Amino acid sequence: MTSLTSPAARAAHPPVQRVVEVSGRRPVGAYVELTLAAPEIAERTEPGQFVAFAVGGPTSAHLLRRSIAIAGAADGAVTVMVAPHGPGSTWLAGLQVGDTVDVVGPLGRPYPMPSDGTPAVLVGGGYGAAALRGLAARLRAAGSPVIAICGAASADRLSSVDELGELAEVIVTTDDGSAGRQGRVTDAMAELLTSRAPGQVGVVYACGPMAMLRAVAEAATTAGLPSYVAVEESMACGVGVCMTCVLPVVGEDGRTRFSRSCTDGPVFGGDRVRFADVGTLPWDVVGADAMGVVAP
Amino acid sequence: MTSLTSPAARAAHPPVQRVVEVSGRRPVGAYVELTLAAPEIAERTEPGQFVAFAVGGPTSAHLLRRSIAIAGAADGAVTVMVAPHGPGSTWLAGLQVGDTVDVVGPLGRPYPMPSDGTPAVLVGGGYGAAALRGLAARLRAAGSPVIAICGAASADRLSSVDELGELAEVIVTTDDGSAGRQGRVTDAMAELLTSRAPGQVGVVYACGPMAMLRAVAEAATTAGLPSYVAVEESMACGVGVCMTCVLPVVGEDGRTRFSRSCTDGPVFGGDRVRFADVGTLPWDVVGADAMGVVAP
Amino acid sequence: MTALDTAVDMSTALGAAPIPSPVLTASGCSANGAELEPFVDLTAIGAVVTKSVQLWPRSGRPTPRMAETPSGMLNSIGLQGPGIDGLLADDLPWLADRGVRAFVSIAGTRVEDFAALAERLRGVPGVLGLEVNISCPNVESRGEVFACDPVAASDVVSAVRAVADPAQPVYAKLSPDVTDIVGVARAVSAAGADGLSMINTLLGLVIDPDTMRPVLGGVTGGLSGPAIRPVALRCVWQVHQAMPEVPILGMGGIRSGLDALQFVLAGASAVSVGTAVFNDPSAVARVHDELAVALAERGFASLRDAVGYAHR
Amino acid sequence: MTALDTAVDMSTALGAAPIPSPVLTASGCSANGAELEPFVDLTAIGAVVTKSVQLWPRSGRPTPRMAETPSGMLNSIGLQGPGIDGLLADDLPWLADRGVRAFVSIAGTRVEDFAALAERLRGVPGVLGLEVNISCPNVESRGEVFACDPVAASDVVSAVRAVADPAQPVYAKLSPDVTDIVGVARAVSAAGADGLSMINTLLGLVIDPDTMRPVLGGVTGGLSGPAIRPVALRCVWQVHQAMPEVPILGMGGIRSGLDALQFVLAGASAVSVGTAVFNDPSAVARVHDELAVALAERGFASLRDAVGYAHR
Ligand SMILES: Cc1cc2nc3c(=O)[nH]c(=O)nc-3n(C[C@H](O)[C@H](O)[C@H](O)COP(=O)(O)OP(=O)(O)OC[C@H]3O[C@@H](n4cnc5c(N)ncnc54)[C@H](O)[C@@H]3O)c2cc1C
Ligand SMILES: Cc1cc2nc3c(=O)[nH]c(=O)nc-3n(C[C@H](O)[C@H](O)[C@H](O)COP(=O)(O)OP(=O)(O)OC[C@H]3O[C@@H](n4cnc5c(N)ncnc54)[C@H](O)[C@@H]3O)c2cc1C
Ligand SMILES: Cc1cc2nc3c(=O)[nH]c(=O)nc-3n(C[C@H](O)[C@H](O)[C@H](O)COP(=O)(O)O)c2cc1C
Ligand SMILES: Cc1cc2nc3c(=O)[nH]c(=O)nc-3n(C[C@H](O)[C@H](O)[C@H](O)COP(=O)(O)O)c2cc1C
Ligand code: FES
Ligand code: FES
Repeated sequence: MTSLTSPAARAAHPPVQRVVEVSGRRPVGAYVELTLAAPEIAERTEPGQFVAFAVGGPTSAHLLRRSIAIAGAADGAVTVMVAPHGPGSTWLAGLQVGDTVDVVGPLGRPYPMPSDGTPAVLVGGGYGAAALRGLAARLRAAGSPVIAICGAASADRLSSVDELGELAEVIVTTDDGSAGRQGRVTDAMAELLTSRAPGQVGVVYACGPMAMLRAVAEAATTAGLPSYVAVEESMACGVGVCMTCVLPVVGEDGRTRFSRSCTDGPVFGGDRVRFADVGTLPWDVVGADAMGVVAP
Repeated sequence: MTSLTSPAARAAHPPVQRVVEVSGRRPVGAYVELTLAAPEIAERTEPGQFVAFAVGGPTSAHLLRRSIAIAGAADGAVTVMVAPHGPGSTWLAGLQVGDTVDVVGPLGRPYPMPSDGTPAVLVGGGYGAAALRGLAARLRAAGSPVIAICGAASADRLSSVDELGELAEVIVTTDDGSAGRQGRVTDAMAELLTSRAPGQVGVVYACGPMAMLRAVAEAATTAGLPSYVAVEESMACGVGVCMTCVLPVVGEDGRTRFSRSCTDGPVFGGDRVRFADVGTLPWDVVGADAMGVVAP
Repeated sequence: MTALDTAVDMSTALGAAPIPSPVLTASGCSANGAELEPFVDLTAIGAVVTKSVQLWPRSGRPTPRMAETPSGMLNSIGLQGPGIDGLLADDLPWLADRGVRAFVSIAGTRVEDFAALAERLRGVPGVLGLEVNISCPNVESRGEVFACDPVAASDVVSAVRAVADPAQPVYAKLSPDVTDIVGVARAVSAAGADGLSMINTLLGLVIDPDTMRPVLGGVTGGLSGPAIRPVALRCVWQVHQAMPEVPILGMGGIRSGLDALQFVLAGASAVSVGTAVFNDPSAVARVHDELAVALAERGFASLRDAVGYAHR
Repeated sequence: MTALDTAVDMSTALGAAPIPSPVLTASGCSANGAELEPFVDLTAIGAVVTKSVQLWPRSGRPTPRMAETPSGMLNSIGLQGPGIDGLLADDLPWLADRGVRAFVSIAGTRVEDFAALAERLRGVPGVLGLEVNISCPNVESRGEVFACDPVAASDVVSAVRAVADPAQPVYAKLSPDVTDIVGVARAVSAAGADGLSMINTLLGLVIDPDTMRPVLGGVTGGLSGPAIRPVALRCVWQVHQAMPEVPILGMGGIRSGLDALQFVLAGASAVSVGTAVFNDPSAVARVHDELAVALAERGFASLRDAVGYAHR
């Protein structure tokens, strides 16, 4: 199999760890958008990267860091879009202006840029759309026409539609039809790919739930388009030391390795992530033999 | 040894457990005075009782309850004076108006009342003075003349001097002389007991650190006066189920038992607590023989 | 505890003794029950597991008796209690008068002690059964804890089962501080235990940074609370896996209905809530309610259907 | 890490190998060091304890590999790593180039594996010594973990000590999941261990309330973090009490300088910071600084004076 993508390159700057103040807080539908006064993180951030928060304050029973994609990084501030889910993200979403939080970032590999002017489709699911804001801006600055597809289960779980609207043509889908067209982002994407002439889309980027990433990546690959997806795999540290966040990813040598989502990703070539094998140990992963897994 | 005191009786009402809102917060020197909207606790409270807080909120690693004396209970609100010490009390002291906290109370046995009109001396060390406010009011209402001695290491660690001043003659002492007279509460008390004619003091009440309680109780007993002290022993539950908070206390039958500070106290007859033996297992404690301790 | 309007049948049993709720107190964590009356309807819970009683009154150890630890605590109470005479005279009648089921925990330092206690508890009204706390030092074996030696543990259990009231199930309470908990479980089951209570505390230590000595006078103490929950669940899982027919009373860090659910799915047919009661005196009733809701949400018609379900 | 202006001499040793700081990473909790470079001056810490390496590259287990637990976590990574060739080709030179001390953790499923690894590590630049991770299943003994059997554990240690570079101290890493940790400690010391690392994780289990199956594919996993600190301290205390002359590298839930101090007072002459690094990537350096301050505040002129001080 020849690959449509090259592995994303490391970010230009190493991360820093800082205790920062929450300088803004805004409920957005089902989410909370937090702005953090974190100049050293903001100035290092490239689109696609994320930060990792310590949660619960000094009395916390929750040790592990929570990873959140960076939605915006400008003017010394970093913006994130938090969906309250379990205890950690609920605590984050409850932070108030003036509270402080320990954050590490920017982390992970940014989205690779296409050659200038390449038309791009960005697909964001739920709060994942927020993580595409920086990328959309950078693509536009490089002369790329950008179409963004924002999808969610319902209207209150959409994010960044307005912000992306300033940079791109935006298509909105919701599962329940409460906003935009009823259906999934992949329906909209399939339609888009068939309706446009070849060459009108040169690259696909996605951020969102794993099932969506899989569908988007498969659609792009089938259409012969390179795609880059920012995965969301369970992480304990975010900085590459715990090995909990691995996915089976095909390397440049064609061999599959358990790669860390935090330091080898979160951005991977959509055709490199073996989505169907996530959660299993395929025999052809490097080192599977030492685990007693034999070729069928 | 005949005893000058009878064991304190149980409170009239059982405790309740409620999640309550902080309705007031006021830094007072080194302390923070919190007011809680807790009508069911307030209406049940008798002087000398305490409440026990769960600390750290939903993400907390701290399981054990923190016991805090009730300083005031009126108009549906309970007031407590918190000294930030370790993680739990620091968290409590950081609560803001509108925050909620899980509290159980009122707990423990109240100060026994003397016969109406008995002149009383109240001795409060540090935040312990706050816990004497309700008692002073009740004594006054029962026609007792009240003298309150408030002591602390320094001026910022005094509490409730003004509140007690409205109900009693107040003598202030600080170790460093930064307020009132330089010295310890026991110096002031000794002076008071010698300067007044016999019968001008009929009973002594105290609340504060264990070393102070011991000194006050010994002085009172030496003077032939009954004393009641509200002890501060390390507690895990506050409600009588864990057995961590025991002290060697002489019962009405003259035998010493390991008695729970939370349910048999916190108010004990000052001549009944074997202060010198705290932290040891004297042979004559009921059941010491089963622990292998033999009479000397 | 309010009867919840979930259709789930929450009844279960300790050995052959039926109980209406699978949620019990844990020995030593709710005294002998009375103190919880303001917070919990004691007649509605599975049973009050009483503080381990010995033949004679015991003072317990000197203070400090505890240290808070991350998501847990260390204790060294030393089995303070009134002795069996006191229990029979005061605590058990108090419970029986109110219709509260008592599961009586017994402890000793010799095999004969345990047997004598079981004998004294025969036919006592309200006594549902016995929990044998074998996490005690065996004076006849240089103080080695009974529960750490399958032979000593079995000796206690068979002596107790021999004299105990036949209507009273006998549960052996296991310690996690062993290399092979399944081995101990097999031994005590073979010796006649009707069920297993697991787990007791883990042996731990905390040093006071100020005195620079161990916090507890007894140097080491027992670690309990949510911190140890994964260890407790592993023990329940392993034993249920090896002996699915042996009833298990699961405990160790249970704080919520979802925690209790994990124990049930791992193989416990009832659970005890211990240290969490110190945090929340109404925990036992709350855990029952939350467990009922959790079972209903997952489509279980009865608690019994969920026991061991994670092994499917 | 900034040199702190406390007069305390923080130098110590692993066996005969001197190190300037008593604070190390823990195997498997800092990969092979490079990822921490943005956060910590790696040359100033005691050593990087590398992720346990085996003879061949290993993929490790499928995900999910972890579950968060109260004040801790459960993991089942399955020793993912590049194998000894990769370690020798990439990681150790990277560390050596920068002057970072490496304490290399080795693992295997046969005694010969461990010996072969020790052989390969002889004289490798920057390799301070070896930590022998015997918490691995022994394929020759129905998968029983080496560390749970004093004989199997000693076999590994004596085989390693026999072929290892004499200049490299060999530490045996003990598991707490045993009835008698002192017995295992005595056995491996007699077999030639220059020191003991303690403790490895406790065996635990978490069940996912949604899938109603164990979270981890491997069913059980290793429990680590502050939750287990009292157990770790107890193990260090017991072993130091029994064998005060044997150096101990203490670990298990260390998060702050005061936590590290407890281990030192209990008998550890150096400590590893593991899971806390996931919470705070600068933890290793911070713990060093906090420990130095804590020792100074307590009037210690040197770390060495504080080792085992709680036993006085
Ligand atoms: C690269 C990346 C970017 C993300 N961006 C966002 C975002 O912009 N907004 C947002 O709301 N959420 C985002 N997430 C998901 C977010 O990290 C999880 O929802 C959160 O960690 C869950 O923590 P919890 O305490 O609420 O839940 P719990 O389930 O209690 O978490 C327990 C543990 O599992 C880990 N974990 C659980 N779910 C996830 C997950 N989906 N991803 C990573 N770790 C997980 C947590 O870090 C923690 O260690 C992102 C995740 C990744 C990996
Ligand atoms: C009856 C009573 C009344 C009290 N009244 C007040 C008051 O009015 N204002 C105030 O500031 N403090 C009061 N205290 C002391 C207060 O309970 C402790 O300062 C507090 O529990 C310490 O918790 P921490 O988390 O800050 O410290 P930590 O030392 O971390 O506490 C750890 C554990 O030990 C227990 N503990 C530690 N010290 C004490 C102590 N002195 N008393 C009881 N438990 C302790 C805690 O409950 C907790 O379980 C009172 C204590 C008692 C027993
Ligand atoms: C303060 C305290 C006292 C205890 N006393 C006893 C006891 O007397 N007998 C016994 O079998 N277990 C005793 N235990 C152990 C508990 O019953 C239980 O097995 C253990 O604490 C684990 O459950 P938990 O984490 O829910 O507390 C005690 C535990 C605590 C915390
Ligand atoms: C994710 C993870 C991976 C680990 N991998 C290893 C390992 O490869 N070899 C080893 O000896 N110990 C390993 N351990 C155990 C740690 O080195 C340490 O002994 C244990 O976690 C206790 O310390 P802690 O509580 O500070 O983490 C690992 C622990 C964790 C959490
Ligand atoms: S989250 Fe720790 S290695 Fe990726
Ligand atoms: S604090 Fe629990 S019995 Fe007194």
